[in-house]
Amino acid sequence: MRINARFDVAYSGFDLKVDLDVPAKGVTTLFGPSGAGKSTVLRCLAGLERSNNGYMQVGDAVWQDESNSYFLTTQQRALGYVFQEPRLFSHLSVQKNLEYGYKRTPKNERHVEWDQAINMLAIDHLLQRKPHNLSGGEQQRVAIGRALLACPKLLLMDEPLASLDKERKREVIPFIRKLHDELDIPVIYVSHSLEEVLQITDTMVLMREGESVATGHITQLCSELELSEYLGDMSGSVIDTRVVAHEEEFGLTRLGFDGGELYVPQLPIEKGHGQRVHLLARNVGIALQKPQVTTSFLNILEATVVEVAVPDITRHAVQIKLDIGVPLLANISRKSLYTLRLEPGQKCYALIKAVSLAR
Amino acid sequence: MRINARFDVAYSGFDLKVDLDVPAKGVTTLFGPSGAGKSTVLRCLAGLERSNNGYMQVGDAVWQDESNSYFLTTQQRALGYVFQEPRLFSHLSVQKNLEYGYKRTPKNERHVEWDQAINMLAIDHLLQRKPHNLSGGEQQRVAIGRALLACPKLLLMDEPLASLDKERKREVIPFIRKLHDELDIPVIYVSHSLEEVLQITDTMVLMREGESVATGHITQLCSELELSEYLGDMSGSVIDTRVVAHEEEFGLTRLGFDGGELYVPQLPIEKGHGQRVHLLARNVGIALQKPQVTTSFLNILEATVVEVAVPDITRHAVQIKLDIGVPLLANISRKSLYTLRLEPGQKCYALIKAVSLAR
Amino acid sequence: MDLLSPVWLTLKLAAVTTVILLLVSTPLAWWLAQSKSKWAAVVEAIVALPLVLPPTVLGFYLLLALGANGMIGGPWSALTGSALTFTFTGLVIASVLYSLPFVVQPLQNAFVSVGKKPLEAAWCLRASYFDAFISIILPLSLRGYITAAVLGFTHTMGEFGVVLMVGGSIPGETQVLSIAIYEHVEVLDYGSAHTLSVGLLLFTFIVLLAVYFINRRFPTHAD
Amino acid sequence: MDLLSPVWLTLKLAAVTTVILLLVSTPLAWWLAQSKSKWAAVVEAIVALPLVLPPTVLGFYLLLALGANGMIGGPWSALTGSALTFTFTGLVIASVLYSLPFVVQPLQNAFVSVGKKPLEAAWCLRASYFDAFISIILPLSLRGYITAAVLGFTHTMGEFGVVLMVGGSIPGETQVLSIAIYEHVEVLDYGSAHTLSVGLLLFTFIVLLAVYFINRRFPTHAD
Amino acid sequence: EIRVAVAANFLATLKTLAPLYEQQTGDRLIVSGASSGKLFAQVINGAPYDVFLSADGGYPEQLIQHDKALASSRFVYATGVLVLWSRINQPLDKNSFIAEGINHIAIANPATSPYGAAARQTLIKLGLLDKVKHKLVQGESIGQTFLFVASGNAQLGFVALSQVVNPANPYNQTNYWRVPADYHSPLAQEAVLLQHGKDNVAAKRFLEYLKSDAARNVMAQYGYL
Ligand SMILES: Nc1ncnc2c1ncn2[C@@H]1O[C@H](COP(=O)(O)OP(=O)(O)OP(=O)(O)O)[C@@H](O)[C@H]1O
Ligand SMILES: Nc1ncnc2c1ncn2[C@@H]1O[C@H](COP(=O)(O)OP(=O)(O)OP(=O)(O)O)[C@@H](O)[C@H]1O
Ligand SMILES: [Mg+2]
Ligand SMILES: [Mg+2]
Repeated sequence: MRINARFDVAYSGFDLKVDLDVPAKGVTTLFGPSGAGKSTVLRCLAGLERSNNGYMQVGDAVWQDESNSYFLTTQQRALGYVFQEPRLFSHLSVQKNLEYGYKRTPKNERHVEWDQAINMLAIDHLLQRKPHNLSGGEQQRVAIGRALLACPKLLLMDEPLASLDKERKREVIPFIRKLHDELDIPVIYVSHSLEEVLQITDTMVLMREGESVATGHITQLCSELELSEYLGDMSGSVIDTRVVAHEEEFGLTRLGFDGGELYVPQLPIEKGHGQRVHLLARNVGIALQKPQVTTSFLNILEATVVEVAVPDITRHAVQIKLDIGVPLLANISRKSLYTLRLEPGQKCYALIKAVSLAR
Repeated sequence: MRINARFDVAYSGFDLKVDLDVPAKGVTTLFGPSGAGKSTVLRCLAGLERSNNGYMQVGDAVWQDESNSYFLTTQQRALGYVFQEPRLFSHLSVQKNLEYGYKRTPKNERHVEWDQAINMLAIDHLLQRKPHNLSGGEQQRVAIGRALLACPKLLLMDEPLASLDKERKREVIPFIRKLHDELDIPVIYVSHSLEEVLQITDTMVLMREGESVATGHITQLCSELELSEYLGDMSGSVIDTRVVAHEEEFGLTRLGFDGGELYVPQLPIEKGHGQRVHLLARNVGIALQKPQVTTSFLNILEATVVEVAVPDITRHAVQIKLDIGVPLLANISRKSLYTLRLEPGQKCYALIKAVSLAR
Repeated sequence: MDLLSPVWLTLKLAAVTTVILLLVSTPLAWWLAQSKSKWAAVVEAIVALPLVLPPTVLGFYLLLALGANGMIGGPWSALTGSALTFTFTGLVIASVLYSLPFVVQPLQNAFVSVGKKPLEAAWCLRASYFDAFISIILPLSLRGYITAAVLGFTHTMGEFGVVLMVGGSIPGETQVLSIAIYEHVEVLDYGSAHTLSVGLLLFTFIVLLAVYFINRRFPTHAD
Repeated sequence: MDLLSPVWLTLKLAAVTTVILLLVSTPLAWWLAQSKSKWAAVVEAIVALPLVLPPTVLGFYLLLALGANGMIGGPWSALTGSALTFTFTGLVIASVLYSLPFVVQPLQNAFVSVGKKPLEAAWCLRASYFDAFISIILPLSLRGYITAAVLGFTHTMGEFGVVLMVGGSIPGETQVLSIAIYEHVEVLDYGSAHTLSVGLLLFTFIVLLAVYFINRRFPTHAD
Repeated sequence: EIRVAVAANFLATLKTLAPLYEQQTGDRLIVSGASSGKLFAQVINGAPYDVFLSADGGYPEQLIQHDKALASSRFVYATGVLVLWSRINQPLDKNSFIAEGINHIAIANPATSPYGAAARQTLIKLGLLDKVKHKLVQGESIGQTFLFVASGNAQLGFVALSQVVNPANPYNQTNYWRVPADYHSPLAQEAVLLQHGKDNVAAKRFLEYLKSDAARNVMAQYGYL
């Protein structure tokens, strides 16, 4: 099951031309800088913006096919939309806002539990309030709740967590993942925050100036050399691993993945469980021999050079794509490149200084 | 020069009772969960909310003293306010929005440069647009620019960076700091994001349920044991350090601070420059003897136990406050506490697994 | 009592007219608020036009239009067999036409200032177009509706020239209060004129006061 | 030409009245929109009251009030030595009172729907209260002003009962178009009446069309 | 300069008279037409009229009592004639009211207009009032009553002869039934010099002119006695 969509919107000064092909399950994130067209894509998906030659298909169901003048209205799409601004109904209490979509959902489709949503979002004490008496974050939480309680078949979320504090995020993110895992609701998600994206996303769509420049599973996409410029210094590899063992005496945990093992500071996770890690390219170094002195590099892995990206002169660092069973990006200086004379196919060692945990 | 303020606002269901005493220079952050009353404090400081028995003084100048029915109106306060939502003037172009405050500023007070602000915020291509044609992040940037260009004497910013992408943040944050460093404009800042706060803040005010529960310099405040519950697993110590040397061969940088030195992965910072680091309590371990085996712990520092916080039964970790010249927080398990039998005054070693850079 | 018959008639006329005005104006104002068509400005201008004619003159033209050979009256009497002029129905039609701008314009402004955003949110919560309009746009336009109803109602109450012309002042049928007061003034029976006027003013004042008082207890939605 | 003299007079009356209405109504509507006082509802109701009286009757009361011994006319003539009744000034005052609700209410609604937020933002950008009102509230209330001006202007143009009563029908002084048309009808000079009516309608239509056409080119601010 | 307040029913006649008079004397007439009741209220409240040409005798009487008019100047300047008129060409007489196809009969408001009162008296006299009561529609003035008939909404109407024979009347000018004078009290229209005009020589001159043969001729053309 996939979602296919083509949209073509022209504002004065901005053209959106996207062609999406993403799985109709899990969380897909539209990632890109401000003004890239992320919100516009969501509006198109929701049927709020009608585009020339637009086409959209979810699984086998065609939702929009302008060439046949076929267009499902927003209501017929049964979706949930968390807008970038809260958009609560100002004349209704919080309770009534939350009920708005819930009441309009046939009983047998009400698969999101009222109490659970309210508790997760910590909005039970606000139910009798009017929206203009809420703080910014409170409004945003109600907006999330309202969209969830409409029990959508497709959930669109435009930076829903931007104004939420850490603790709330920690509650909401797993809930969003659960929507996918338990209820099979695909989520299209917009975010600027790579940290957030790493925690929540399966598929990532990189957007730039109205175009989707790349689409793929996040673990794969983050290791694409050509994309590193879009990710800036967050560029690096994302690897899904599993806890192999804890080495209590050293305070370390050993994570296994297709290409080997990684040591990380001890994790409060049980053996056998999954853990996604983010290896920032700038935290990965390269050596031709295995270092002999004891260094701070906890992880030294055999690697093969796959590709060397010769940067233009303005950029300081050179990016190297390695293969350690999975793809791995490394940033080295121009000087090091010159010293090491790396070439595709060459054997070397990847020195990983730090591992940041993503999910 | 300090800012003193006392406000007392009662909404139905929420009471604000704050007593602020913060330096009238640098960046002061109001930090706290959603609904804590941060925005309300900003409104009071701006004179938009009038409170019983309110009092406010900036340096020697009294701005508000309700006991004498004295109250400077918002206009008389010459401030800049970035609201939580953009609040652009919808009938004016972006250019006119930006000019609004700028034009109303006497020429000799126009200390913020037009071009510089526009470039930093990357909004030069938007000048002729109307606000409703902008994306969420673009609107927020214009709002920041508008407040800056009013060349305020006090800048209030309510989560200004929430909808900005990483790259923009990296441009804006130093600019905000510069306001303080070069122009001596105090900034009162609201944020949920500890990462952001660590990069930008000097003084931090922790807010909870309408009260300011603690105020202090961020390096000191983060090491207060009693406050760790407010910081959650971001609890830890913040230390301002200086680059002592680079150890190129190991890819390490040595940072010096009052109590010793710290190794961190090599930094692109010149010797002698400052660097703030954040030592998360959960990344700090304790040993009674200096570990003999070579471990991943790059940093092993002599320490004295200052205080042991016996947690209530629901919490998993025990927090220990150490003294390594500066205060240092460490999280250990109940089991370890039992094994180590730590007591105030005891000598031990702090094992620091990872150092996150803040600023 | 004979003094009260015009009162009831007037209230009935004003009430029926207001209800019809609101019903007719809602879709019209909505269309005017939404439409991007060039014709919308034309319709807007046409709606406001009847206002500029002196009521008697407008009444005269309506008399022609509503008469058995008129543009409206002709088809009507062909259909129903009865005329429109000098009937209550005719009065209602005339009053509706005459007070239309006072009702359409406040509604249109209210709809415009509510904007599309809440509507889009409602659509994304499974509300049909109609449902969303009823549950979101109507309550958010409450102030506009109150203004529209007040202006429409009071203007119909006080209307005189048109009503007299189209209605023919038939006691119990088309002789409304304003005509009755007018008569008292004309024949120098100022006492009765005062009594009726003061009564009318007091009654209206109390009704309006209640309306505005309640209206003010609803928070405004913009903040 | 004699046929045109009432035309100019009417345009002058409508223009002057509309300008005064807008000037008077702006602070009044602003106060009504902002005030939390209980009296606001009372004032709101009072403003709408004149509407319910038949124009002639209202005119009759205004005649009393504006007359040399009246509540308004008394002090006025003591001050200026001249009467208000049967003068252009008197007409303006009467028209202003009569059309007040048509202007106050749209403005009040506009102010309410603009809300406090843009105002607060302006205050934080060094704008004085007055400056902020002029530079932010006024343009954001543009639609309200247009509605107010259109309703006020057209209603004054078409007004007849009040104007006749307070102004008499003195050619060149207080004989406005509506009275002139009325007189043409009375003397069975239907040709002139039609000519004037159609001219009036055409002129107004063109003006309104232009106004609404331009108004539609401004984007609405709610979206 | 003479300011004349004139009852609406006499307005058309006065407009014909005015140029004749002005030519003859060089005075200028400023004519304000409205219903007598309105004009009365205006005069009471200080309207600057010199001469009042009322539609009846009651208002001048009251003005004199209020000391707003000069009793000595009061006189009947014209006597109106009530007619039953129809737009359609059909013979009219006192039985026309109950003919087929008569749905509405227009009369002026008997309370405010002397012509209305006269029409009502006529119907009483004929014993028809109860029979036709439900067909009666009332105009504010005689002018409006005329319009009801002229527009075809009322098939019959009691109007003034002056209207029917007015050269400007675009409809049938010959088809009417003249109500015998003894069916109703006379429609004597009285003129009076107002306080405002008591020193205005021209005003007195104008009142005198109204009594002249020249004036009476014009009035006769307009159907006044
Ligand atoms: N109605 C409109 N008219 C003209 N341009 C528009 C309109 N709406 C959006 N744009 C432009 O289209 C571009 C994409 O807007 P969009 O809201 O999709 O961006 P975004 O990726 O969501 O950005 P952000 O992260 O800042 O919200 C922006 O440059 C914006 O200025
Ligand atoms: N006008 C009001 N009436 C009643 N309660 C209000 C009003 N405004 C705010 N509150 C309540 O006051 C509390 C503090 O609001 P405030 O906006 O200051 O929070 P905040 O700390 O800024 O939160 P956030 O991070 O979500 O923006 C909230 O619980 C909110 O519900
Ligand atoms: Mg967006
Ligand atoms: Mg807030």
